[in-house]
Amino acid sequence: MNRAAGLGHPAPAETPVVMSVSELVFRASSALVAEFGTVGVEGEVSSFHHHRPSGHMYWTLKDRASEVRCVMFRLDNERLAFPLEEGMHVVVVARPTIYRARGQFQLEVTQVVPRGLGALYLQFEALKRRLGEEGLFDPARKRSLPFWPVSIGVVTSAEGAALRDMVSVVLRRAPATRILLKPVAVQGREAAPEIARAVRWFARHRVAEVVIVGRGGGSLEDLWAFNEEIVVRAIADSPVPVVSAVGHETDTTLADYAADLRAPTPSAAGEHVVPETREIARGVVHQFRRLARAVERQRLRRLEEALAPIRRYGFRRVRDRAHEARQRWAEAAGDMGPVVRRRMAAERARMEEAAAGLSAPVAGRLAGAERTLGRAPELGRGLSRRHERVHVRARHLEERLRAASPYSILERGYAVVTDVRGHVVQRAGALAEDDDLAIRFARGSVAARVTRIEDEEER
Amino acid sequence: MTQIPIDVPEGDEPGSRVPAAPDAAATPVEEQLRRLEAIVQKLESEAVSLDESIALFEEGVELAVAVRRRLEVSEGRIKRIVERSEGLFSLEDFDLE
Amino acid sequence: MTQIPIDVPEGDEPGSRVPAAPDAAATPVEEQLRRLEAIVQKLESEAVSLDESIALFEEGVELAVAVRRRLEVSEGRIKRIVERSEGLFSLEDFDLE
Amino acid sequence: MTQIPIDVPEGDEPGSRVPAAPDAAATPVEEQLRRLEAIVQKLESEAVSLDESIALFEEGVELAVAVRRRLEVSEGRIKRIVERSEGLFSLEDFDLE
Amino acid sequence: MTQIPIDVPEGDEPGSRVPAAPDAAATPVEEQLRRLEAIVQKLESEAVSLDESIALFEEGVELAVAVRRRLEVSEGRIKRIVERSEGLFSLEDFDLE
Amino acid sequence: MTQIPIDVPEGDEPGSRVPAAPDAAATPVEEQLRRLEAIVQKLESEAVSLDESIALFEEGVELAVAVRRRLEVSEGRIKRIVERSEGLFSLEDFDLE
Amino acid sequence: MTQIPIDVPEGDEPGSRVPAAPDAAATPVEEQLRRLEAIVQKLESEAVSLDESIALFEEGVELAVAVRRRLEVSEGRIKRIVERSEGLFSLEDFDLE
Repeated sequence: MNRAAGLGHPAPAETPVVMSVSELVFRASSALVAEFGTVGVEGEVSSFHHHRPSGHMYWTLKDRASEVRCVMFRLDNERLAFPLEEGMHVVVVARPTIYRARGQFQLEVTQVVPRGLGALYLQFEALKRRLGEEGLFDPARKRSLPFWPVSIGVVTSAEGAALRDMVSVVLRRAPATRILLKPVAVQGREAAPEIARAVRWFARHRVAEVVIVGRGGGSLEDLWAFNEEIVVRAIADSPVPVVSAVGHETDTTLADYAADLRAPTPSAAGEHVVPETREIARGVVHQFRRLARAVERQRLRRLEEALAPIRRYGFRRVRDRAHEARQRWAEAAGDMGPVVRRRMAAERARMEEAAAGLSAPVAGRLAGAERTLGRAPELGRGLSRRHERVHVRARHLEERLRAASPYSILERGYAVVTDVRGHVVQRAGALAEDDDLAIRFARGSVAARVTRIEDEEER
Repeated sequence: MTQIPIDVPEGDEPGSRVPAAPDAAATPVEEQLRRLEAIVQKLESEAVSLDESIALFEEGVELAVAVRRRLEVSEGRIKRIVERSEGLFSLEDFDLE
Repeated sequence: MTQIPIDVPEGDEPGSRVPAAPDAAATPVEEQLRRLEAIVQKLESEAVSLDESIALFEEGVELAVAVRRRLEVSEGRIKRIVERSEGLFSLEDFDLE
Repeated sequence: MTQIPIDVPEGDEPGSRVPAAPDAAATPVEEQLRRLEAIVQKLESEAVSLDESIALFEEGVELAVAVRRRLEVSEGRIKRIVERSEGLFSLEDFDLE
Repeated sequence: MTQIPIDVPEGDEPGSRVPAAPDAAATPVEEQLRRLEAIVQKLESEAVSLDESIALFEEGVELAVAVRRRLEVSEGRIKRIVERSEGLFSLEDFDLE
Repeated sequence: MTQIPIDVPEGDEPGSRVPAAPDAAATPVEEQLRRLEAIVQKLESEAVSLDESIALFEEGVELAVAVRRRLEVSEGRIKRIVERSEGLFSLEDFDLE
Repeated sequence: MTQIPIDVPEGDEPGSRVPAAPDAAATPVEEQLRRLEAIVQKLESEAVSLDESIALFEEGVELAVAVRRRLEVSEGRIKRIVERSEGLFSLEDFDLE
């Protein structure tokens, strides 16, 4: 209510800027970052809560007078070197910001250091930044580790468990590996120079293909030698690849940044440095068998390739071709004979048939002619009959003529008197004296002359 | 000799008179025989005067003689033909010889 | 031999005249035979005079003789042909021998 | 041998006469056989005279003899071919031997 | 041996005659077989004279004999190859043996 | 053994002939196999005469035999190498260590 | 031993060849193993000639033998470096207690 009433009053001195809530929160937050950047803040941890689903951590940092909300995101809190607990006195490295959703002031924590180590930590951060800017931690500088080194250099304490762990892992994985140990102090005042010297020694003598530098876990002070510039530089300068294996997984030293590989523990270093040779051995055996199998398969494939065509029809076809040729030959050769034979027989038959037809017509004609000629005697028959008939008739007529002869009466003594003209004289009066007469008797006749006329008509 | 027209008795045809004897040589024997027969028949009938019958008879005799002569000639011819027939016929076939 | 419709001239009368025989040598035997046969028939008919029949006979005999002679020649020819036929034919085929 | 032109019976065209037989050796047997058959057909027709038929017969016989002789020659050739055939054919296959 | 040009039955083109048989050894068997078959077909057609057919027969027999000889050589070769094939093929596969 | 040029069936280019088989020993097996394949394809095509196919058959068999012999030699070589090395590569050696 | 360039089967880049194996003793094991793997893969692929496959096999076996030799424990021990004067040093056996 009051704020609403207040707003209603005109501003006496200057006109307030009206902005949205988000704009205000944003601008306030920006102002905070500009004012403070990253700061260390000391206080006591209370209301600690590790939010599991997100992995972020939330707590309140307080002293006698004030308190402030803290958030540490998962990516940062994973690197915490120790577990945070209720009531712990710590220095947090953080950026003061405002949580936009609530407009709440808070610290975004990137690192937490126990209260007493705050100075060391800041020194660590400063050196890290300087060397980092110098490029010592460039990924490009990092050398790759040999796949399967024959010799491994080890820079660590001769007494610690770290060496034992490392050696046992290495020899278990690669029994044929030679481990060259350069024992050094790993804490105390002498530690850093010794470590640096040992690293350089390996760099100079090249008796190992890779060097492991490390020790077991401990407090930040215990591990401090590995944060010393001299050690970091020795590692960074080594032409022989260096593997760092310092403390536990959560302990990060500058040596780790400079090394070509950071192993979380000495045992892990042993695992990284040599391969599991048993597997290689198995692999080689396997490869050998594959080789033998493959070469045999190739050989068999060739054999199959050589035999497959042989089994194909093409080769059998030679036989079929030969058979076909044989068959064609047999058919053609076989057909020839009967054809010629038939042909000859046909011609012969034709000739014989024609020849047989030749004689009959001629014989028939000849016989016909003979037959007709055979009728020739009939010529005589007709003639002789006619001749006979004429002859007989003539005789007969002669007979009859003779019988009818007027002279037959003369046989009885009569005579026929004819005048000179041959006329039968039937009347004496038809004659004159001295007329010549002919008197015909039955046999013979005489010539006579009229001497006297006795006219009977007058009688 | 005068030709006396003779009625041929057998002839059915009304005009079948015995034809006047042509030239003997040219007349077939058969015609001569026919005339002869006509003459004989005429002679055999009563209706002929002696004078006629004598004339007919004379003619008949002449004819008969001519026929006989011609038959002789014919036979001679046949004989010659038969002799030339190279054995095809013999004279017996014709009651000749 | 079957009847050959030969030279019976176009005239319908059966007694038509036998055509005069042509030159024998040039005439086929068949024609001579036909004439011969016609002569035979003519001779047997009544309508021929004796003289004619003698003439026919004479001609028939001449024809028969000629034909016979020609048939003999033909047979001789056939004989020679058959003999030269290298066994292809025999004289029996022709009732010759 | 005299050549008588023969009408080939089947041929309807006036020009289809059997050609006069040329030199026998050069003539294919088939042609000789055709002529032979034409002769036979001609012989079997009525229109041939005896003399012609004898002439045809003579020619036919000569042709038949020639054809037979050529067939024998052919058989001889076949025989020799068969004998050289290395067993491919036997003379029995050809009714020879 | 005389060569008679033969029309290959299938070929319609006028130029598709069987070429005169060249040097036998150089000719593929197939060609000889084709010629042989062409000869047989020609022989089976009517259009060949007897003399031609005997000439064809002679050529055909010569070809058949030659082809048989070559087929025997070929079969012998196949046999030897099979025998030398070290078990790749057996004579039974080839109906040889 | 005569070499017959073979057209590789798949190859369309005129130059894709199977090269004549060079000295067998110097030729890679693969080339011999290719030739073998070409031979079988050629054998399966229509365009090969009997003689050619026999020559191809002979060559193919010789090739197959030669390839098999070479593979046998290779087998011996591989066996010897394997036997020589086997002792080094028994797994037990490693598992025991 | 002849070196055959091998195409690593998976590699698509033209440059991804297995580098020719240098003197075996001097070659890093890693490279030998890589080459061995490449050889095996090549050998297991089809694209190798028989001669190549045998050469690859021999090389592979040699490589495997070389790798195998490295597995043999000669002096698998821990040595402690003891520095002497002037950069000299000695190795002393070091026993882990």
